[in-house]
Amino acid sequence: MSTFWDPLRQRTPARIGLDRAGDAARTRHVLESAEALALARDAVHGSLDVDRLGGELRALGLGEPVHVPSAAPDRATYLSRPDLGRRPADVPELAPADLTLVVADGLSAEATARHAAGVLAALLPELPGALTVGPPVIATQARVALADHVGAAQGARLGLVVIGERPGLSAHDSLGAYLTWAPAPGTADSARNCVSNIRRPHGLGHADAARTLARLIAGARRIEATGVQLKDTSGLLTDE
Amino acid sequence: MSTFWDPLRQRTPARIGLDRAGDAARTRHVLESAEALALARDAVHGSLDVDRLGGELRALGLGEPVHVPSAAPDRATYLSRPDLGRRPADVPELAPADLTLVVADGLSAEATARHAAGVLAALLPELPGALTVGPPVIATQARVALADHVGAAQGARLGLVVIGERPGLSAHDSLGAYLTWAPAPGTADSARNCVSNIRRPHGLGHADAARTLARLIAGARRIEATGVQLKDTSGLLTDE
Amino acid sequence: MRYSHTLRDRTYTFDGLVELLAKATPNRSGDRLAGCAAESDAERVAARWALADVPLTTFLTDPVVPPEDDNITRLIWDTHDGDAFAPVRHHTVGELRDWLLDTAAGPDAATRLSALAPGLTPEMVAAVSKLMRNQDLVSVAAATSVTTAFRTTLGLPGRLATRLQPNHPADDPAGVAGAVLDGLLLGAGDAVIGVNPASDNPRTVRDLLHLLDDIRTRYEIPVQSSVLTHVTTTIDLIGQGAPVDLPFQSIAGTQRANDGFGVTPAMLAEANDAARGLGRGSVGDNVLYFETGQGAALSADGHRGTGGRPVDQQTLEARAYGLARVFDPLIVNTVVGFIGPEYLYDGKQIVRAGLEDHFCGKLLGLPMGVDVCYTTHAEADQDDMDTLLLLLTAAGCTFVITVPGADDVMLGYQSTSFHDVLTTRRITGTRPAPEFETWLAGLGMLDGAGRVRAVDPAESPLRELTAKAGA
Amino acid sequence: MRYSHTLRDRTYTFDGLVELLAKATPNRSGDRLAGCAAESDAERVAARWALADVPLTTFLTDPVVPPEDDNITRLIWDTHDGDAFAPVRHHTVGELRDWLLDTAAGPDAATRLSALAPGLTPEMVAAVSKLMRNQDLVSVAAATSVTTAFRTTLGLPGRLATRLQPNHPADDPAGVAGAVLDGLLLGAGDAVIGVNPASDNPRTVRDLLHLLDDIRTRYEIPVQSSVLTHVTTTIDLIGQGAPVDLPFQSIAGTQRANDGFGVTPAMLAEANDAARGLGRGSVGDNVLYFETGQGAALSADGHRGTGGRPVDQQTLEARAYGLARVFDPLIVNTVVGFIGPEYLYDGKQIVRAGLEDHFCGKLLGLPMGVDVCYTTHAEADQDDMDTLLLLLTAAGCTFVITVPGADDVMLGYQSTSFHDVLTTRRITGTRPAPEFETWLAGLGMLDGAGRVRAVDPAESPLRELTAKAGA
Ligand code: B12
Ligand code: B12
Repeated sequence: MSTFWDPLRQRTPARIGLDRAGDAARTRHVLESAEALALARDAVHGSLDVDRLGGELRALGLGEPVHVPSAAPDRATYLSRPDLGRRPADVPELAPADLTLVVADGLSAEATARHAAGVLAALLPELPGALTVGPPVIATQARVALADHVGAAQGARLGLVVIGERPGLSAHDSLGAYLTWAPAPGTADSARNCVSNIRRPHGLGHADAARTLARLIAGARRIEATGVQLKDTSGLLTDE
Repeated sequence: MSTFWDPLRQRTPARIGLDRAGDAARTRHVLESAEALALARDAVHGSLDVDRLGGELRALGLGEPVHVPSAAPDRATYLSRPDLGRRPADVPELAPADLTLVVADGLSAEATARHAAGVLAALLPELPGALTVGPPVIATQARVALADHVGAAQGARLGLVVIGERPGLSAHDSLGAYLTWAPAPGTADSARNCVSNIRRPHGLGHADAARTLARLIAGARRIEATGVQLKDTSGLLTDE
Repeated sequence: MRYSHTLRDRTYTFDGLVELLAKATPNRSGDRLAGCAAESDAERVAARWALADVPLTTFLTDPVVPPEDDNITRLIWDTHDGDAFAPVRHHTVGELRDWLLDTAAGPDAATRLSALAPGLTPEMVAAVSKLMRNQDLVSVAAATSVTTAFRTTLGLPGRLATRLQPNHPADDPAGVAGAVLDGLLLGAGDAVIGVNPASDNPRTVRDLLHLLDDIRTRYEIPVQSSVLTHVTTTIDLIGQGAPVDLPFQSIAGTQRANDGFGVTPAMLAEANDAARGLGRGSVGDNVLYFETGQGAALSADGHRGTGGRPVDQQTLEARAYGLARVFDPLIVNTVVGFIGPEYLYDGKQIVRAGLEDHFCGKLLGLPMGVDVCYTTHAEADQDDMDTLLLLLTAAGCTFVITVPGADDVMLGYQSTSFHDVLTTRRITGTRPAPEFETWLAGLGMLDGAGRVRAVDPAESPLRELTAKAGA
Repeated sequence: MRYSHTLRDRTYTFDGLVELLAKATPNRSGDRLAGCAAESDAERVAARWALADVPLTTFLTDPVVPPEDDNITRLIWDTHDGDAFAPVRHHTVGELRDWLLDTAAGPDAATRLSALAPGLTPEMVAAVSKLMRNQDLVSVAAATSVTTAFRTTLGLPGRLATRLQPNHPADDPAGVAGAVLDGLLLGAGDAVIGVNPASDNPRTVRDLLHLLDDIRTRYEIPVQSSVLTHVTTTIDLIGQGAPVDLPFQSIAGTQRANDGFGVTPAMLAEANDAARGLGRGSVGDNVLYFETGQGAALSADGHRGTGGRPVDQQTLEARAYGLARVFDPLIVNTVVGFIGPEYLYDGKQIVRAGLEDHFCGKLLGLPMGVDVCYTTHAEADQDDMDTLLLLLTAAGCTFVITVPGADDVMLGYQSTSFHDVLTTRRITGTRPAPEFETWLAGLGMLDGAGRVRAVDPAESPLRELTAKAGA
């Protein structure tokens, strides 16, 4: 019976075709889920190896990575006080740049460790030469909006954050990317764009994610905005 | 309609005759219960004024009261670790006595503060002159079984603990009394007797409690035991 | 026997069934106190994987508490019915869960589950419950049916009965009678009218027995009464001709814990015989009433098993049911949140334990009720009780405890109120025990839809109920 | 206006309705984060006493969020129906609770509660919910009936519908179709088959709309579909002729929070008109689908009210329903535990909030569903979801979200599974929407008792469902 589902399971990580025990799922599946939950909770509480990631980001050739901890001193505070995760403990001094790059742990340091450098490496060649890019900022205990402070400090026209999405039962290492025109503290989420579920094997690959981001960046520069507007007006976003 | 219940409410503190809203109790009653819960929780967490109680116990003329803290360092530990509340942090050095008296906070320091001295004052005159009584021991963060250690140290034939019972919604100050023959660490509860719900107005008064305890003490000395056995064999326990 | 399971890169090992069962248990303060709880979610999951693979026959050879030290283990083993066990004999614990859920969803579920009961031991049932989600516990319990009877018939599908608990801090007869009246006017008491006496003075107990029996006979109420004193006192009082319907006793899951309560299986048998001998039942002759509760064994220092290891409190609780069922009681209830936060810390733990206890008891063939309750020192409130009461009703719980305003003024804890049960019965469409329902209807206390009407007590046929008690 | 109440010797004062409402709310992490939670149980009780005495008319004159800054307050006030309000006009908040419980237990409850709905404002409903226990919230919601229809009829008594949520992290059509097949085989999808697209690329969204519409028409399934992209994208796609059944939008309880979501009432009206204009419904023409959730306003920094004070998240949530009901949506659901522990810390808070949201929505006249869910960073697990699912079913919840194995592989959270709903339907005796049930029966998917049979998918008439999607 399970062979019916095998080809479909190649196409989705979803828990389809679970065997039934009466109306419920069989013991094996219940234990698999309980196991996945225990491991996903570990992923939430894991911390980012800043030195190691720094090494990978240094190789991008954008200058020495800068570590910016958020105002949340530890993981427990981070989880209960998103407001603290949204601002840096200290706003760093950074040379001006057109594009601010923030690499943040978010809710899954594992995601950031696995995918951040790869996505950025794929993205940089797709960017127009005229765009100056600041040194990568590594933000820890961070939320998306922390990048608004960094971008404002850099006087950037665009802010890009790549950040660990919250881990689910099946994906502990999913990365999200958020793009903000004229980043400044207080920016609403409706004024950003998002590319999500960057991971392997079932999510968006690094190259695909980079291409989408490059198109969004091009569109944002054209209309000088991100957010609902960018998608609304841009035929560019329809795939080639 | 409520006048029907008024005479009965003189006879019981139970929440009888609550008005209905559909099948449920009316808002007023729901709020009364929520309020009582908030106050009862305060009573659990309240602490005993040892000095004040010491003054009252000194007046019993049994010698200088001795304060024995349990092995539970604070209230939170006390609530989660009954094993620690069952033994003293240090076993006190005490002169030998036939009857060990322990006054313990238990789950309601309020009960102990209000009723302990009164019950003991009423009890002492009822005791046979031959029975030597040790100085009152004030035990804090204490459970019933802590007195077994004190009694054993004193070489006592009988241990009597009065202790705050857990507070309910309507009674925050109910005292229990537990009597143990030949107290020693490890005594089972089946080898004790209990007189409970000592409080006013609806519970057992100090004098009644004292009389019951005096009868139990007399019975225990006769059969040289307390517990299930004492009640089983003793016609004495039937009220006069 | 060592058990082990590897999760990611780490191998967890468990030294014997006792440790394995404890580590597979949902997080619980009492098991932490006993020092047998899993140390992490990962360890707990590993234990569950390993437990799922344990053959059920292991429980027939590998004692959780050694039989040589423990009369309950001996009782469990002696009364195990090998024929009833046959349908699941070759299964593991994990497969038993699947079998139960399959059976619950299939035809003749109640019959098949009842037939299995004598073939299951408490340890098997405890083990499988540890692999079950709240939903599974409700689902299988709802499909199980256990019926007993004395003056009312309990456990019928679609019914939710209540114990009316009219406690008084000084056993004042008028006070007790007042609470009985309140409860009857709100449709409570069909499982039992049961008073905990504040005092253990036998005369007080006898007076309370007469008080309740007078009320019952005066108004011809099809109910049974119980005064929850120590069973030895009740046995004596039966000897003295007191009107005893249901002897009561608190019991626990090990011989040592029961010693701490001053009770032996022989005493229970004696009480059972004595009360049956009175022939006071009208529609049945189940006569005993037991209470149990997770944590009671540990609190009596009677919680150790094979190798001197602490046994988890849920397994010990199921063993108390193994003792109870030998006596075909009329009713059994766990006092789930009664003892305190050192055994069940908060609303979540109380809800889970309540569902486990109900499931285990019912699956073992007991007429299982629950005292849906908490103490003021636990992290719980009436919302948690509402939740548990509704869940248990969905699970087909035989009865729950009810006290005026949910506030027991003598025992110092909060249970459910008469009103709570009226509300729950309405939401779930459940009804009181049939004999009692007929009596309520006869007194004009039910409306067209069979629900308890709000009445002016001064106009009720019961209005004089408290008069004889001196109020 | 200052409110105050004295408990024992201490007087607590509350500076205005906003503070009073917040302090009267059950303990909740999001209100602590916002800085408006009560500081102790005693303060909370004092606030409840004071709130119980507030006349309902106060809510018509004393804004929680000032109308001059907020289009939702204006909408709420403009659409308030004074005639419908008449039965409770002279009541306080405390009396409203009693009125609701009286009415719920009386004759014609559903009719009387429906008639009241337009007379209640979200703030009144939020206020009364703060005085209600879990049981009260279930009891009144269960007596309330709200019916809507498109291709299925939703909200009928004794029914529990589901959203089938076949999300995929890369919007792979075969992956989505696989999950749709799994859900249909397990009897899910009668409220909506609704995909959250991982991407917001309009072409991806259009492709998904076609995928779902093809499946629906091919198998003549009486269901509606939705692709949960931003409403502006859906409006554009309707313009381009895409097969849109239900435009979707997340909404919140203040203008500022909705600005943060990039949405205005005008956009919602436009989407409503556009989708109704398509006339795609067969048994009804309710077309919008909204999601809401406690915490969304605070997370968008749109949670302040009169005097710049933080408004508690539950009151703001009820205000989102005030916005929703203006558009007669087909379905609305709170995503109760979806956002995270900073708003609802643990299972207890999620359960309570789920019951509040369901009650408030239904009482305001909405076809209310719930995403019974939690995230891995919250202190909750599947047991809590089992509990909430059963409670909501008892409360007559319109629909819940279902995903394969309760695991949303794109949104990163746990909801309920298709199996969970089968189990809950069995326990509670509830059934799917009638049109969908007929379709299931027609395909031989139901057994004699009307329950979804376990079938070999390879033998099912739906076995080719995924073929066109490329699997
Ligand atoms: C909690 C409790 C229990 C728990 C005890 C476990 C625990 N960890 O607390 C459980 C559920 C196991 C229990 C069982 C019984 N209890 Co009890 N219990 C209580 C209760 C509600 C609160 C006690 C309290 O607050 N103590 C204060 C704290 C600080 O002390 P502690 O050291 O933490 O707790 C110890 C004592 O409470 C003691 N204890 C508890 N019950 C009893 C009963 C007797 C007779 C004795 C001697 C000791 C005893 O055991 C605890 C652990 O060592 C009281 C009612 C009340 N209002 O006090 C009834 C109460 C004390 N119990 C009572 C009875 C009758 C029993 C049983 C004999 C019932 C039965 N028929 O089997 C059994 C067996 C007790 C035993 N011999 O071991 C009666 C005693 C009547 C009397 N005057 O003799 C009381 C007053 C309630 C009642 N009226 O029914 N009980
Ligand atoms: C949590 C969440 C939300 C929460 C955000 C509140 C919060 N405090 O976290 C709520 C429920 C309010 C929400 C709402 C919406 N969300 Co959302 N959300 C997510 C989710 C599940 C997790 C995000 C995460 O882990 N972030 C990482 C943490 C560390 O960052 P954070 O700083 O704590 O959280 C911020 C971001 O998550 C951001 N955010 C959340 N959603 C969205 C959506 C967009 C378009 C943008 C730009 C930002 C954004 O808001 C948070 C607070 O500032 C993702 C799915 C995923 N796998 O990532 C979808 C996701 C990001 N959301 C999505 C959408 C479409 C929306 C809505 C636009 C839906 C709608 N039609 O109205 C709304 C409106 C969002 C807005 N403009 O404000 C899409 C984005 C698709 C895309 N590629 O553009 C995602 C990928 C899910 C999906 N595929 O449907 N969302």
